[in-house]
Amino acid sequence: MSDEQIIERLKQDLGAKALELTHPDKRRIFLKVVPADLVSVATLLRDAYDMAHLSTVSGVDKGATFEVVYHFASPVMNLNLRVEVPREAPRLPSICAVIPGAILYERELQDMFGLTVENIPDSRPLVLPDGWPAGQHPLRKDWKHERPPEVIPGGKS
Amino acid sequence: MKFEIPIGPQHPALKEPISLRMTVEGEVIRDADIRLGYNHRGLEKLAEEKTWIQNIYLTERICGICSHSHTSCYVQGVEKLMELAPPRRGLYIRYLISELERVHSHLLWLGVAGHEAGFDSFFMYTWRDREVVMDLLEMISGNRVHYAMNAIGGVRRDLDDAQRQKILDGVAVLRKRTEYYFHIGANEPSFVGRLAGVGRLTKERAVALCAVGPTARASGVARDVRKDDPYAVYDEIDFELCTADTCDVLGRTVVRIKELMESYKIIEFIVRNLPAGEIAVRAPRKAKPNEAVSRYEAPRGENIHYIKSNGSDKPERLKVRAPTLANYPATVEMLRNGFIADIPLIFAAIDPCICCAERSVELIDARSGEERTVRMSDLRRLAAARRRASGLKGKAEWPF
Amino acid sequence: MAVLRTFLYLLVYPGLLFLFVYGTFCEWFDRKIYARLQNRMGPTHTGRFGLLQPVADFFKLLAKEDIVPERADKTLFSLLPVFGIAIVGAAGLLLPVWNFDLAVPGPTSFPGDIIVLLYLLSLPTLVFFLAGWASTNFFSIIGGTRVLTMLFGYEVPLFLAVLSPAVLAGSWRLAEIAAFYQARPLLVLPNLVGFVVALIAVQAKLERTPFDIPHAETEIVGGTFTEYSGKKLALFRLMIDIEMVVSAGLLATVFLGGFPGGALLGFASFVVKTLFIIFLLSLIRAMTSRIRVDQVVLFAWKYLAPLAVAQLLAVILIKGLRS
Amino acid sequence: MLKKLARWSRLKSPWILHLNSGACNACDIEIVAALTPRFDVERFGILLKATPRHADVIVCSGPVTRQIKDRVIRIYEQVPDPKFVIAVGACAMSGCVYRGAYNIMGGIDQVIPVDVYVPGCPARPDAIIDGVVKLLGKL
Repeated sequence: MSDEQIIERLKQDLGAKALELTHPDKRRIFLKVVPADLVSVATLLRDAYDMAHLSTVSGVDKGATFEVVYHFASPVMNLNLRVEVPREAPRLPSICAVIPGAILYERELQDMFGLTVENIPDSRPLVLPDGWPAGQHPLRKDWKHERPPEVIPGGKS
Repeated sequence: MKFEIPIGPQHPALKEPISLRMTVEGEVIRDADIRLGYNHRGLEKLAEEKTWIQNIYLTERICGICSHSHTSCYVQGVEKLMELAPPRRGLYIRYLISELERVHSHLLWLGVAGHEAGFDSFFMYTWRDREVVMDLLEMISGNRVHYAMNAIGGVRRDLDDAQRQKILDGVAVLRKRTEYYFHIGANEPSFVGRLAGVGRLTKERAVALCAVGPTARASGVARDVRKDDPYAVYDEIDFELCTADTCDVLGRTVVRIKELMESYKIIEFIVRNLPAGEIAVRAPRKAKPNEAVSRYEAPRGENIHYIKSNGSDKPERLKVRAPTLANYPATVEMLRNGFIADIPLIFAAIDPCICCAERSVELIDARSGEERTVRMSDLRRLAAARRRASGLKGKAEWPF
Repeated sequence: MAVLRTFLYLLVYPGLLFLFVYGTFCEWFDRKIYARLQNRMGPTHTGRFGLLQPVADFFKLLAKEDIVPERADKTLFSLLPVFGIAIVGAAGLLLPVWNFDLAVPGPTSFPGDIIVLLYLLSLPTLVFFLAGWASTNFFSIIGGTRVLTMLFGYEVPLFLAVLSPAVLAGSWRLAEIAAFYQARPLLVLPNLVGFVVALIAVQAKLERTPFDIPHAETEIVGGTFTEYSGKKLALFRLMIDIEMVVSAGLLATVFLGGFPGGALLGFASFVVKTLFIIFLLSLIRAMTSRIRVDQVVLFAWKYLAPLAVAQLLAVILIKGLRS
Repeated sequence: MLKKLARWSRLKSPWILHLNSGACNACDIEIVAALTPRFDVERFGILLKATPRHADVIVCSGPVTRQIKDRVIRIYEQVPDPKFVIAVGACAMSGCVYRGAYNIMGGIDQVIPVDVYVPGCPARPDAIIDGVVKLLGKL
């Protein structure tokens, strides 16, 4: 199944849903979708294109919107599904039903960006320490942090 | 009657801070709950404040054992961003170092598995032979662990003929020793008895939970980035994909020893036909706005970097996902219904590199119950229950 | 005068001082063999060949702060090490190497002393369990229960294996058993199977590597001794050393024909034979990996017990043929 | 005389406890490598112990992350009294590459008093052994 054949099949299967389909490099496809049909496209990819392996989920803070990229991988192709979420209503459907292994990446999104993922099986804090203030999300561009005061032992500050 | 035993942040079996809370009935584990975050260093936020060159040294220190794999994966992505074509000799040397690192990582893992199983002589032997690889790496790059060989656009040090001959001799010695370990690993009764049947992970669950690396390959899932998505040099080298279908720790041991033999073949191939020419090409300071996904087969599994640039000399976003993180859902799956004595073994089986996974963390559907985050700072003081569980008899009520 | 002699007898020669010195020497010997088998050097820089290493460990622990967990049962917690040392010290007295000639036996050689010795050797297991239980730490509780589960495994084969040569010799007195095998060295051969079974069972009793589950370092941290530190830990380590000496002495007496010759020669053969047995124990320790608790009980009842019973049958047959 | 004996015994058998507070485990591997046949610290009587109760010297590696800060203090309290701390590797000394990250407190000395610093990223096994010997010399 060469790259071009996969792209043709994708165009037929998705039709209007595929807002943007780019093929920048060998074995790399970027596909943009509306958040609503994220779950349906994920099931389609898993069943029809043998992309059961979700490598990871990357969140990017683009100022006005959050862009979430799902990196799917199959033995022949690496497809990156891109979803835009507005900053005011950062809501995202969870795909744990389709791919159970995705739970940890979605929880990291919640911690790092403050995106709320609906019906996620387990939404406890993940990477941040226990005493982390609630509203802070480190990977947002507008989040600044002050360095903890260093005390040099032995009095020489 | 169930109670939780905490295997806390500081534990001889775990070289790194991770906290496991096992819901235990007698000696059988009913449920696992992994809480990390002890090792999270906020690396991705730091990466956005450093330039491309500084980030090489940052990604190198994500993990001590697979340091070269993180830098190679990062540098590959940046070269794709900047549309650079590193010379062939530079690529060959880069992937020679990565294969040597795979050998050093697998030998280390064999020793740790032996230590977890209580077979200290095996630990001492494998680590004594690991010194041979460490000497080779030190000869080439000057440092035993963080080699700092990678630069954007190639490699920083060249190989002369004397070094190539030493590598070939070293590999010959190692091949003989590895056959000896294969003989021990396969049929030393107490060692095999300890490993067989421990930490079962069926093939469907391995695929569903997106397990990677030897953990998946030991359950029959043929997934290796060097074969699926061959980067740079690997499409020219012929090597087989080693899998086993016993789905347990013994299978992972066998897969890793077979991979050692494959790595020796690859190293000899690279050293024998090393092309002449330059080893690096100059890289510009800034990268035009672009994005790249680079994948790499680290000793523990698939390593993926997603890099996004915005035209300045600092990356806009660097997303690192290390292989251990992908194996955590599989670990909880394996821990269920195991024995307490098997916890370190199962945990060592995925060869956890918690500092890799620690840029982010994992928790799988542990039984929620009342969310009392057990403050395990004093794990040795926590006497969960006075009375010991009534053993395996009695109806074990399933937590879900 | 007799009081002074028995006092000296108890405290100095076969008593605590000698056992302390010889126990630490055996621990050094064991650690050195174990290290050499893994081709590393083992302790070398304390004393002549690292001979004083166990002594240094002992005194360092004595000089350390001694912590008792506040929820632990204070009296039991601190009494156990002393109790352990007393048991093992008493067991040490029963070995037949001190009373050289049968004619005038010393106070510690009486018919039936092999049974007392075996009983005293199985008491430390109870001490370990109580140590684990008293220190209320989760890992030591698990360690304690594992000590008991293992006890059911290796105890019966050990008794059978050790008693079968006594049956052949027809007496329950260690000195007589030793004399019997010294007179007829050929009869040692049929007991070899029993010797192997007893070796493995003693390895399990001393909780050494294939069976060191109760204080498995990687699984349950410190096992029964997680909470102990300072003086109590020093006494416990000493107790384990002395237990190793006494078990090796017992095996040497019963299986290798005791310690012939007068005071000096008898003592020399005692040292040689116990070191040979400790060498075998270190060999087992270096070659195998730790097995699970349930596997220990399985292994004991599937292999050790039948072998020990077969050994007993063989001995009874030979006894019948000879008489 | 007793003081001299106690001092000699402390010099000759320092038992170490390995504590990793967020390190990239390069230093941890080098610490464990120091036990293996080529470097073999058991020659000096050094044993790697499992519980803080049995240890004298805490060998820590890694910058202290915010989550593990109170664990480190708790474990430092558990070690019985004549105790020492060795910070192995640049991360344990100052946080190395991760200095300034939002989750990092800097070196180990921000949390517990440190006796000996062993530089290097990762510190070589022979450097670690040299650190322990210097610590004992200071005793």
